[in-house]
Amino acid sequence: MTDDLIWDVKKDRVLRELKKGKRLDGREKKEEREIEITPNYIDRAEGSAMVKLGDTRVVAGVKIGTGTPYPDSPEEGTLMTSIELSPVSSPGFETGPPREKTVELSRVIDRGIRESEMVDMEELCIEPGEKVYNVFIDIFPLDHDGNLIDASAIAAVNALKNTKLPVYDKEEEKLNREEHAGPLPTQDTPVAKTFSKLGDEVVLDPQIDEEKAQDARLTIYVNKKDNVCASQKGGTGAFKREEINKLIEEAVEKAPETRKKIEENS
Amino acid sequence: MTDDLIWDVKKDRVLRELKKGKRLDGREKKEEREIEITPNYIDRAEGSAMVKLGDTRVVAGVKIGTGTPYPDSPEEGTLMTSIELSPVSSPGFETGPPREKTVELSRVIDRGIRESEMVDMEELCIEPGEKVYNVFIDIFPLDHDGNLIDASAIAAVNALKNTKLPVYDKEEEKLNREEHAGPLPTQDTPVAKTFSKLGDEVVLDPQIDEEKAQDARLTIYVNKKDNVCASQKGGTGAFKREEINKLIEEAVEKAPETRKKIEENS
Amino acid sequence: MTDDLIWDVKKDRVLRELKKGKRLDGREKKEEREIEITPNYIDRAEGSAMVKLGDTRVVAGVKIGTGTPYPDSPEEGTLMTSIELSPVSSPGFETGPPREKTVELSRVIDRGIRESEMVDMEELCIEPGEKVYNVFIDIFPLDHDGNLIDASAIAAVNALKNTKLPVYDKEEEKLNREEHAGPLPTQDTPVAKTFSKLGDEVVLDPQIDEEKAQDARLTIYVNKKDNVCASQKGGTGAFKREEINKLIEEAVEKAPETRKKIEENS
Amino acid sequence: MAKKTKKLMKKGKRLDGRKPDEIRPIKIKAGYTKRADGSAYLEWGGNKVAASVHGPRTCYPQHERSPYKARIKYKYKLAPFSVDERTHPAPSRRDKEISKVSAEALEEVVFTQYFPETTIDIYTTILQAAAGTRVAALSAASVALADAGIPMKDLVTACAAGKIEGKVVLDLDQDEDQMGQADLPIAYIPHSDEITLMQMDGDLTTEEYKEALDLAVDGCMQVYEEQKNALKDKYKHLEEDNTGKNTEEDKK
Amino acid sequence: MAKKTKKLMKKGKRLDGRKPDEIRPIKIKAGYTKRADGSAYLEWGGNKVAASVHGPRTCYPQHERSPYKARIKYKYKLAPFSVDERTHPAPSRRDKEISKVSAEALEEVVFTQYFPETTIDIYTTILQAAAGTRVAALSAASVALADAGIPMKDLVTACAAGKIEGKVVLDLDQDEDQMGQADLPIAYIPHSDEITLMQMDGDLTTEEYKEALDLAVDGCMQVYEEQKNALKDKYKHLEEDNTGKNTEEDKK
Amino acid sequence: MAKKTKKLMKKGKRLDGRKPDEIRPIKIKAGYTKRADGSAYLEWGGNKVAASVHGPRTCYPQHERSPYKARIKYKYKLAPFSVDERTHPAPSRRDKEISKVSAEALEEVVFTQYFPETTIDIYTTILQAAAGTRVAALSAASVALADAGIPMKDLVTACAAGKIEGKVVLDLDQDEDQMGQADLPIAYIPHSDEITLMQMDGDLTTEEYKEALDLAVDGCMQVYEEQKNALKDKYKHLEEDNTGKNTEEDKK
Repeated sequence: MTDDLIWDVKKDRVLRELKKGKRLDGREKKEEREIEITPNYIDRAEGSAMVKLGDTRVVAGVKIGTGTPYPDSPEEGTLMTSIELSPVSSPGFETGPPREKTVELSRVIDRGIRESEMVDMEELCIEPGEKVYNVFIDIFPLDHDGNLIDASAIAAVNALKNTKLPVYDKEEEKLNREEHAGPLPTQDTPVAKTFSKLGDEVVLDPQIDEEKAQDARLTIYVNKKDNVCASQKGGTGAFKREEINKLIEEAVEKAPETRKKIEENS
Repeated sequence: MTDDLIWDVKKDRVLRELKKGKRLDGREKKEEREIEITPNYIDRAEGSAMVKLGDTRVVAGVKIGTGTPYPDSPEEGTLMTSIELSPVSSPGFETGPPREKTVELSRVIDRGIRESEMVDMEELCIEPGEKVYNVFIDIFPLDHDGNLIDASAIAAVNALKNTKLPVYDKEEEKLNREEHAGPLPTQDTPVAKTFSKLGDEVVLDPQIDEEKAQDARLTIYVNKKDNVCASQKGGTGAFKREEINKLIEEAVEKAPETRKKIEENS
Repeated sequence: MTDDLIWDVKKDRVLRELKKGKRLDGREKKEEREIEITPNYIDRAEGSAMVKLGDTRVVAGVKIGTGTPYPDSPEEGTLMTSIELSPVSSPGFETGPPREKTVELSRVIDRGIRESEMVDMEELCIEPGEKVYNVFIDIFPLDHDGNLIDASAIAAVNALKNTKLPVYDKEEEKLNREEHAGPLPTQDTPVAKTFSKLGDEVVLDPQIDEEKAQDARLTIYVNKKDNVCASQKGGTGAFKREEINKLIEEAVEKAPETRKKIEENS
Repeated sequence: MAKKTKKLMKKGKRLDGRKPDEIRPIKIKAGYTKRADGSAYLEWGGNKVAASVHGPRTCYPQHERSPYKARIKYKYKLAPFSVDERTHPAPSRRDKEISKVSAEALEEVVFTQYFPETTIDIYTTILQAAAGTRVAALSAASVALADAGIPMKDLVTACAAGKIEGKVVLDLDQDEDQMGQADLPIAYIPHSDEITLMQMDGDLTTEEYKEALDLAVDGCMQVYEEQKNALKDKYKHLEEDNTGKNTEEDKK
Repeated sequence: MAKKTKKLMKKGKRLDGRKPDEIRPIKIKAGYTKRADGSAYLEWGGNKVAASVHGPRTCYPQHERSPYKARIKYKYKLAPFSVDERTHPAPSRRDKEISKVSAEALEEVVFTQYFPETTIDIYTTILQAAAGTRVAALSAASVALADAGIPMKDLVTACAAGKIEGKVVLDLDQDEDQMGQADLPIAYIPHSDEITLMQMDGDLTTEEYKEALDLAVDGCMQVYEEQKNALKDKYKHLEEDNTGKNTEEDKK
Repeated sequence: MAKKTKKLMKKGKRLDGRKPDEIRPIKIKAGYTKRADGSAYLEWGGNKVAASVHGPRTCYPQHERSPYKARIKYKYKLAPFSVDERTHPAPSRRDKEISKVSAEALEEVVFTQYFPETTIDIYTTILQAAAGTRVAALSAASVALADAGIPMKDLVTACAAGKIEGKVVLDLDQDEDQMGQADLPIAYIPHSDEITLMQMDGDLTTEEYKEALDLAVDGCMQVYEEQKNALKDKYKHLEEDNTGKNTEEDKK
């Protein structure tokens, strides 16, 4: 209750300032916060990254396992992306099984990775129909100051790019994590750009106060060909078609810089 | 609360009319509502039926899978019956894991199918001890106007009778749903008859208002030999022995007509 | 609420009497209640025991299954200890998935069995890397009058000592429970001693009123070499180092008598 | 019903020597568990069952409370070690169904209207299972309710009849249950001659069904005697205790 | 998007004969379920969907209640038999995501402020799935809301566009969905020309994206007509019924 | 304790060069997470731990509230990527046990009676695990509590001792933990010289146990210094900030 009241007050302030053309933290409407990437942050993971996007901080870790392939793709490995919205990063999150909100985030982040065909799934086949590599991408936010999607996407993609595949020991029928068979085969670097709509205003890379005040959200995932490989609208508000068309162009324009940053830090 | 009050009022009305020898919808006490069966309602299921029993409407779908047999019956397929009491069909139902009420319904419907030995489980063995067919019967009520048990039993039995077994491709180790190996082998057509006891009165095929007002419920499942193959008393009330004996006779008397209807529509 | 009030009153009484050097049931501070062991209480279990510790009553049953070994110990069987705090034994327990309290008890009882290396896990290997025996120890309290840990440990250890391993039929690939391959190979008899601290007083083998009133709890598990093989402090209070040192000595002193009792009744 | 085969009757008697209308040996103790408001322990054939009652006590969650009466809640459970293959700790579909029909079987006799806003919680656990566990649990639960001092019109008593080798018999044992042709467990109120639980699996003609139902009621009456004896025994102990204590007062 | 290959277009037409900007046959019935406050049944291509609305009704659990408005809750579910491999009864991650974005897609048009402290519960089930299930369910749900008499600014209507063989087309069918290069489902408010749901998978240039979005809006307008017809049909029946019943009164 | 073998000590030193009574390098930062009321980040040997505190805040569910004091809730969790085999996201039995004893280890020092009806929620996550995670998490949690301004009698500090190759040593590392003969983690209140958490696995004589306990307390005192430094560091920053801002005022 009290919490709701505080947010209403903040929301008013966010909107008042935006109307004057300002964001609370002084950024331009389409200006993003600074990105810091620390690759290989977790030694025990096969790949990992710590990403700071302003004060938002996220760790992504990649673990490799093995299992049987899905019946309809017997020659491909599998990939699963999960985010855990732990109360470590925000007082508003709760422990327990993943809710709709968490599932949506996981699936949006996953979608860009999957649809850009970033990971060459056929290279993850050990024995057709019998044994393939499983790639688990787990994202753990440490501080939620807004725009978990873009920060998580950077972390996940960077972690995949520094992932080393452990050797599968066919004799022992298990992974030998002491040795690797080379890097995880990747062939793209998808980048997510998320916009918040508040009243008639749209901002890029929303800070938490903006995110809480937003009417709607739009995420555009861009692949290395400058094409859109995934998108997702969220929130109870609506977008005009012209708005969407414009935001796609902006996302496509902004993505390459972030892609470069991810690739330089891999 | 309000809901409870409304039901109390309805219950009074149901009982008042029954005392006068009438049911709210004008039926005789042992008169059933009309049955309409639409077999093969769901193309993507291996077997299916839509059943209307008055305004109660139920869909049953049969899916075939494969798996390892149970250790104590290595040469038999498996069969599982589930009903989902979705809020689609009634404001009183809730989403979530199945509660006692849902489980009871599933198991009562299952019991008649199983105990009549309607499906020849040994014919469902693909390779003894290794691979058998799994038969999943799923029942989904679309409108709950009373007596889900009988309507569901008709739908489930009809769906089984029009089920086609997909070919198991031993090379690929999976089902080929484009081709079938023939119909599911069935050898009986069990029929459930459910009675509601309200005060001293007993009615067949209760409408929802009667069901809500009932003290106790009795279901008698009859096989093609005119024998009882399953029964279940429900509700907090009690039955006299004479009542039970009479209801068994009535169920056995009424079953053949329903059986004929099921068989004609298969 | 009412319940809490009653416990507060009882707690005062327990402490008042303890200050005078008395326990409510007349025992000395370090005096244990009488132990009664009925081995082989459950015919259908591979091993079992009913244990009474004063009015606390516990049944432990051992079931044997088979499965694949853990990848990191391909030549060892597995062992799992679970306690179910069923409302059968106390009005304060609830049904549902195990909570922290239940999990702690299970793990404490398990730890002494595991760390004493009581069961020779390598003898439970049927085929290295492929098939091993699984030992399930399930503990079911029937009456909770305090100190479930010690009573459960006695029951679990006694049940293990009278467990018979069923023959694994390699042809049929399943257990033949009609024949046994001999007793479960055991090589120790660990004993748990649990102390309650109330104010500045410490008592051994707390009765339920003492347990409810306690500030902290200390369990010391002693193996046949008179060494400590596991310990666990519980409760929100604290222990002084000198207290702990003294309680360890007392546990080591008291354990052999209980061990003898367990062994005599196996 | 299942397929194994083995001769189950010889010269009109069953493998364990029982006559067709005889129940297995039964032993009931009322007041077994100190920490319960009421309790019972029952051994019947190879079955071992513990039942505890807590309440009437405040009903949680709140939305389940009734302003008119006590709720009857009943949990039936197989202990993990009670059968050949260890059971999973979570309640099975079978457990849930039995719990529901057993709760319903008891409600008719309890004066629930005396305890609005409360719940009467009944927990039964099968420590060892040997066919007929649901009727064993229910018979124990009924004694536990009486032991808790819950006002009831009568005890509910429960027993099963079945069919083996074409013949209707009482109280199937493990082998008979596995190889038999029908099983008909019921719960019964002797006082009013009413059935409050009835399930059936197998294949029975109308006549066989009636015969089995009558036989099951006969079985219930045999169990009923044991239930009453268990309660008398407990009462006797209490009486003796009282007698001992109150000698002086009694003389007045 | 996936890998199977098969020629999907011939001479500018699709395998089922449709033109690129044509939707599959669609049939909607309002007021399908007696026990719901509002309901609809929809068949669209091979999809079969049932949608029911209960409410506005008191919102539980209490902490989800808003003093300012009704909550919109939406459940999307695949029936176990709706697809090739039987689905597990618990909601999948996909079900949960679709439920969330669908609830959000409807909120914009509902006058939720009229019903504080309540919830409007929308349940949709896919009885048979054939690509485009989420837009089918949402289109049915919108009709069910109107059928329930919930005041709304407009119907929400939904349709998907996609890309097959390098060409942007409307309303992918099962084969096109499996072998296509992109899928872009949207929900749309005709009245205000606004998008309330938009997801996208695949690979689209900026220009293709815009083209697909426009095409999807065209598809929505086709669905919108069917939604309105369904509601008119129901209203017509009611009118006829009334006419029948009220003949005498009408004459006065 | 487990079976792998490898020489763990050479010439009185351990493989990583530590002496028997030395802890691994430790680094603590207070106030790591902006969105928490209190927080800490800790690296200790190969362990990386984040701890956040929210509260005191209203306690839910309501039936857990105490009119006398704040509840202390503690969650210990291994991040899925913190160990070799990815962990399942649901809390394991081990997680639950550690959470329980850790909550109990902290309660003694917190003035919970100042905050009736509330909960103080402590969340700790092991981002990277390298033996001794529970004492690392607890040491971080204690700093996070202080950082949240929760009034406490003292910091709780935690460390483990163990036995390798027959010798009692402090703070086992990963290899020592896997090949050692005993592990004895404790939590300790320096101010009152009291133990609030103690668990033990392995095989220790009475004398070894006492020795290990004393050594673990020594380790705790080393950790305690780092905990206090972390808090001083944060305070220093604040002070500097204040000095900067308040120059004018300070001159008055």
